[in-house]
Amino acid sequence: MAEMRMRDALREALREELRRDPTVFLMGEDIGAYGGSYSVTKGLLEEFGPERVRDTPIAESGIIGAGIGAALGGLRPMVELMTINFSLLALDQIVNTAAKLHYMTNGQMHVPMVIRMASGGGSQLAATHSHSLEGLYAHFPGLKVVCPSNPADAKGLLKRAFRDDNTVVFIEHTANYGFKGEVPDDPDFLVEFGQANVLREGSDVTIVGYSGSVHQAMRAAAMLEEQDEISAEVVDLRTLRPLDMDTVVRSVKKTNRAVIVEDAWKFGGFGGELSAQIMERAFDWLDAPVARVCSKDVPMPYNRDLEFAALPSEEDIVEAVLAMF
Amino acid sequence: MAEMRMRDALREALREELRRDPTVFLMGEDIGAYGGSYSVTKGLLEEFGPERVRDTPIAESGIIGAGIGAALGGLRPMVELMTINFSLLALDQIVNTAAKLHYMTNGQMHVPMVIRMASGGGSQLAATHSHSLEGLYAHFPGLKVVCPSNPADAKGLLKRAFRDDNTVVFIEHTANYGFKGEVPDDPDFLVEFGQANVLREGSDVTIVGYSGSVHQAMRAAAMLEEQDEISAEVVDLRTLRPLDMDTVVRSVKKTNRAVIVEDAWKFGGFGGELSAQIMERAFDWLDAPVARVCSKDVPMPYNRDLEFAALPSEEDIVEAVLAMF
Amino acid sequence: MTVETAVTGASGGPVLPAGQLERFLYEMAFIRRFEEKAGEMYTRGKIRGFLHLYTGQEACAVGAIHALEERDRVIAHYRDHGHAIAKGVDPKRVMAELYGRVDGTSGGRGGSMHIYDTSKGMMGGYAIVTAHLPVAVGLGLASAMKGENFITLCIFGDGSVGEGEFHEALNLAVLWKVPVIFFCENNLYGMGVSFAESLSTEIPKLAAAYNMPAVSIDGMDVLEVHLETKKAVEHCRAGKGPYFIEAMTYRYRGHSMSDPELYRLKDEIEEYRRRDAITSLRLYMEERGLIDQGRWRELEERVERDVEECIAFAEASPQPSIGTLFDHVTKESNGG
Amino acid sequence: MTVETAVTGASGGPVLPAGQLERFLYEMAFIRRFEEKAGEMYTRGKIRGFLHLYTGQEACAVGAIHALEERDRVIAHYRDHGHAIAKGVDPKRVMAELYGRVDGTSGGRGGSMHIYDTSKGMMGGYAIVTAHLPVAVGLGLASAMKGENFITLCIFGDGSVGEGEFHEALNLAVLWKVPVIFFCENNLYGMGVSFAESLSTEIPKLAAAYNMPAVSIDGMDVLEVHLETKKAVEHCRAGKGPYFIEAMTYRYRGHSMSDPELYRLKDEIEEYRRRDAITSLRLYMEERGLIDQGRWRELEERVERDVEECIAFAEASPQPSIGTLFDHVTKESNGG
Ligand SMILES: Cc1ncc(C[n+]2csc(CCOP(=O)(O)OP(=O)(O)O)c2C)c(N)n1
Ligand SMILES: Cc1ncc(C[n+]2csc(CCOP(=O)(O)OP(=O)(O)O)c2C)c(N)n1
Ligand SMILES: [Mg+2]
Ligand SMILES: [Mg+2]
Repeated sequence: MAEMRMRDALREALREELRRDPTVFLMGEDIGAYGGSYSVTKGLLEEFGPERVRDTPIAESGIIGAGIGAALGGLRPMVELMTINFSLLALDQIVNTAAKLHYMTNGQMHVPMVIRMASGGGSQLAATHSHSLEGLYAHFPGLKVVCPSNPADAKGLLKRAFRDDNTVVFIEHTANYGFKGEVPDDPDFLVEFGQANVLREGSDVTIVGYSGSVHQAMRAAAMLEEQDEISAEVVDLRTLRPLDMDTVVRSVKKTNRAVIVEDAWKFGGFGGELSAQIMERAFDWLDAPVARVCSKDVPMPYNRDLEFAALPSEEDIVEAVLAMF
Repeated sequence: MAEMRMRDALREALREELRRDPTVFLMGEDIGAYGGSYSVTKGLLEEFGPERVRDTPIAESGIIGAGIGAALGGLRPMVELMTINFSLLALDQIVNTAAKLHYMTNGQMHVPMVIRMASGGGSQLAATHSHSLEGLYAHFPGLKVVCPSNPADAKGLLKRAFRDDNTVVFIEHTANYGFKGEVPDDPDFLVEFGQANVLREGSDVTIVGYSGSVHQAMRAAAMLEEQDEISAEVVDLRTLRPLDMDTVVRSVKKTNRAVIVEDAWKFGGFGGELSAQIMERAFDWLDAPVARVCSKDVPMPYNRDLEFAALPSEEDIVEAVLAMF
Repeated sequence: MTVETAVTGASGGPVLPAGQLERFLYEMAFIRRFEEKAGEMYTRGKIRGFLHLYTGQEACAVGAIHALEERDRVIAHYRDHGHAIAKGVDPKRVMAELYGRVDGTSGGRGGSMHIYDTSKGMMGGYAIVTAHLPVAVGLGLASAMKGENFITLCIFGDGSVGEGEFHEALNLAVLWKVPVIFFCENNLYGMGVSFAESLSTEIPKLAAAYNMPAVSIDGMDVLEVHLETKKAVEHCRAGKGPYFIEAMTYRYRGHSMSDPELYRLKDEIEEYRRRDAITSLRLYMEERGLIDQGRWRELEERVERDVEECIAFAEASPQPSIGTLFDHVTKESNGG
Repeated sequence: MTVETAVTGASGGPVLPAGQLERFLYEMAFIRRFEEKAGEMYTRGKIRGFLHLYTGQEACAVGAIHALEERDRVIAHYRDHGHAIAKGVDPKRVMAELYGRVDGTSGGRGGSMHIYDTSKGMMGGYAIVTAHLPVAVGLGLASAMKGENFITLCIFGDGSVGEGEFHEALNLAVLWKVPVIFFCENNLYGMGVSFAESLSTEIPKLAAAYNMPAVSIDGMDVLEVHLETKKAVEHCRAGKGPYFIEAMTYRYRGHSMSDPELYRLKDEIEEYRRRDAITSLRLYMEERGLIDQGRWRELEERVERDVEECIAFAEASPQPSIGTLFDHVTKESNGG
């Protein structure tokens, strides 16, 4: 165990996987000489050389397509798309080629590729650079979608992603990169997909989140406890596909109330799925409609106050919980 | 009033708008010489010439970008992307440029553009060519998302789209093109956005759909009436953004039960949004959890039986309704 | 109908052994008949979805793919039956796939646009225009990084060239010096849009601008296709990076079975039929005494029999069971 | 430091009226100082998000944009302050936008990467690399179809060239013969990746392959930039279609304020600083007696004052009210 930031935990995972498996290689925009736009790949070029840590042109579709081809050719590529905003340019390759080849070939082919990208708002990067589109990827069968909230999960899930035979979309919230935590240094430490994590036990309400919103959920839970004597259980989904609804439903059946928190826009977001499934599976246990705390329905503004107003906050969560009692 | 197929109603709308407004022009893949891959634009090249009915290279991102620029330059382009499957290649331009410029410029710019595309499965076109992604577009503020179910709506909504100052994503289900109906020939006939249509009144359950699924809903409603003496109300959403939830909620408060039908995959689909909103706004009126009837969670197979099994059917709707009683 | 003997070296001696010429002749004739039959079965409702026939372009698949070794890979667009057959995929299984049956190359999941047989190095069948070009680059990268030195022959249409991924793929291929042959079957149209209306320049000129060898060849001449592709194969095998070939060809039928064909003139079709690849090769062989009428009739009969066998096989193959619907959505580590 | 007078025609007489030269000199110096000040304010937390400074590249914006008429349009990538200022956008409003304030060009909604002022023909400010190239083509199409004959100057970086939309835009522009000048500011790097590592060829060679005129010029020489862009303007105005310019230049600072700059050598920066566009023009003017030390000092003081005024303006401008959050999501026909 060592305490480290999430960006360092991710780097450790990449380093260990590069060492373990000679077919693993990394490519992406500015992962080499620049050290990664969020410093995740810093130092790896020096250690593994330009063949295995490959700087690419700015050509999202091209490099994802090339990753698919490399995977079909027997390699295990990790392609970094810098941020989820730019991944829209590669969406066709991800959802139409990578996600579908296994099915369309009747199992002849598979595409073991990890696609890493940073996500989320809160850094005043304005409308084109502040997307939270985890749910968009989760919609497509054939993919796995991972969104870690802390350093240990980040490492364990990323290492697990390299051992998956399918394309894994690995989404990292920029606000989490600097987040510190204990991380196991066992090189065989993995976190399995589809296992939600109960971060905090509680009895009055279940707060469900993933990625960045988990931390807001925890702060909201603390506030609820202190100010309102409400005991909140917090569930971190960790992966959206596969999704561990059993853990969520079990919790809601205990607390009888649920709030979903995510950075995405509420309208048409993944929170709707969670809300609908909770209703479908725990209808008779619900004392109040499932609430959703999400971004406001606007493109993200640059100005700090406006951005803050557009994003969900712990106060919003507290408010949503209080409205249920 | 004249009876015509949806493809002809769409063509009439295009023709009338081209005649009415000299700034309107059409561009897209095979809309000219080929006559449109679903024959919607057939004959328009001959009538309006190659400047206003412009065949383009296969370059989805490029032609949507060019449409945005043309709109900024004072024209009113309609860009046809052939099918929603190919629109993924233009997604960045649609959601990052077209949808956001009005906000990012603080209202200085706006992008009056209509993007037409065919959608849906059921024609044995297999996994890459059978998407239903209406909900994906509906997630992005700044856009309008329209999905007509019948010829009259198709004409009135498309004409309305040309008079909107924003980018309208106009999605046509391939199964609807041949659908016949009465269509007003008044050139000022418009159907406003954000007005759901109660296609059939009922008292026991509300079936909510849009685009192709509306017809399944109507058939299911007839079956329920005949076989089970259940009276179903059917609501056609017509537009997903803006969304007329008031009509849906009013209906559910009357029937106390709701089933959502859509061609998209259930997981992470727009049906989750509808389900969640119904719960949020009609919790105390619901006698059963809102049900969703959607596609199975698989890439679309080519084989007819498998495809049929993957898509939602009227039998699935009936079953979902019966399970509520 | 007068037929120009468009075949390379028409005036000199044969450039390939007689046996190989006959093999080309048979295979082109087989693909022609296979496609015609598929068209017929489409009309009869046995085949559904989109069906893009390859008739007219047979010299491309046959000439180019036989320049490869078995370990090499082919990756193509949706007009892919001919490529699969030339790469050695069992045509019975191709037909069964068009029928959507369990014995199809994808057990009926893929259909016409998605013919895969990895055991034969046939990597598909891609229905999103140009999407497979970057994939080919990745295959080339794997070949290079693993030192396997297999070549990827990447086949696409002239309409592909307008897409951004064309550019991204060519640039990456040269930057990474991968063993990929970009083989553009320029049949003059992308659906109803003529190639001149969709590209501001000539394809080999553009390809050459990326700093790779780029040639334009007669795609109706199976020998020219074969010999030119062999040069490309040598180039790639020697580790010199990618190579670009534009083969000028023509499709006899509409874009797909639903094409109303409003956009082209009967004259043009006639012109190309006069240069038909199969007839040309047959005449070329006749002139050299390598085939006679009797042998040709034998070949034709064999073709007919073999295609009928494909139909019989497809007809006999069962529909996939609904219970398999959820198979192969993801591959789970335990082999799922 | 010895400075090479890189300015065009350094040995001959001045190629432009003295007043215009001084205007260029002032504007380049102003943009330089504006950017330095913005960098300082970023460090002090007054400006947030991504900030991409333009120092080093001033000759491009100033030389090229002053070759346009007022009705012409500029559309640029996210390194856009210099372009906005050269197009006549009030720099006080640009600074206020960096501050995120109501008096900013977008009332604080856009930030550094998104500077728009349609009243001045400044069409932005695009943060998705290469996305604005097709948009420029569309502006060109509107210009042509409406017979307005305005030109669109489309500015982007060398890193843009790897994207598929580069190809789609150039092809469309030539096919449609639109009055668009593609102006690539090749500052040798796209973030940390050198241009030679991201493109397999030379930019003008590639552009020329689409069948449009394409030149490479010295982007550190404001006069060369100006005179070459004028040629492009003439070409476009005459309805001859698009034109491509690659201007070789250099950014003095990191890619953005958060760039650790691991990838380039001090030497390279020094080399380019020796060819500094501002110093070059000043020396050129001194040699011709068009400016003296005193006048230069005056200009410098004016620059300082004017930049301070921008800061004061931005500081004084209020934060937008939270109540406006939902304004301008869509434009409703009733004017909303
Ligand atoms: C990205 C994308 N856009 C559009 C289409 C629709 N489409 C299918 S084939 C085709 C024409 C392609 O022509 P070409 O590349 O010349 O190949 P050919 O059909 O002539 O063999 C089009 C536009 C598609 N499949 N994918
Ligand atoms: C589509 C897309 N991919 C990646 C990025 C991240 N990014 C921002 S700037 C940049 C480098 C661009 O370099 P260049 O075009 O040379 O312009 P310069 O910064 O040198 O002016 C990258 C990769 C982006 N904004 N958009
Ligand atoms: Mg073609
Ligand atoms: Mg650059």
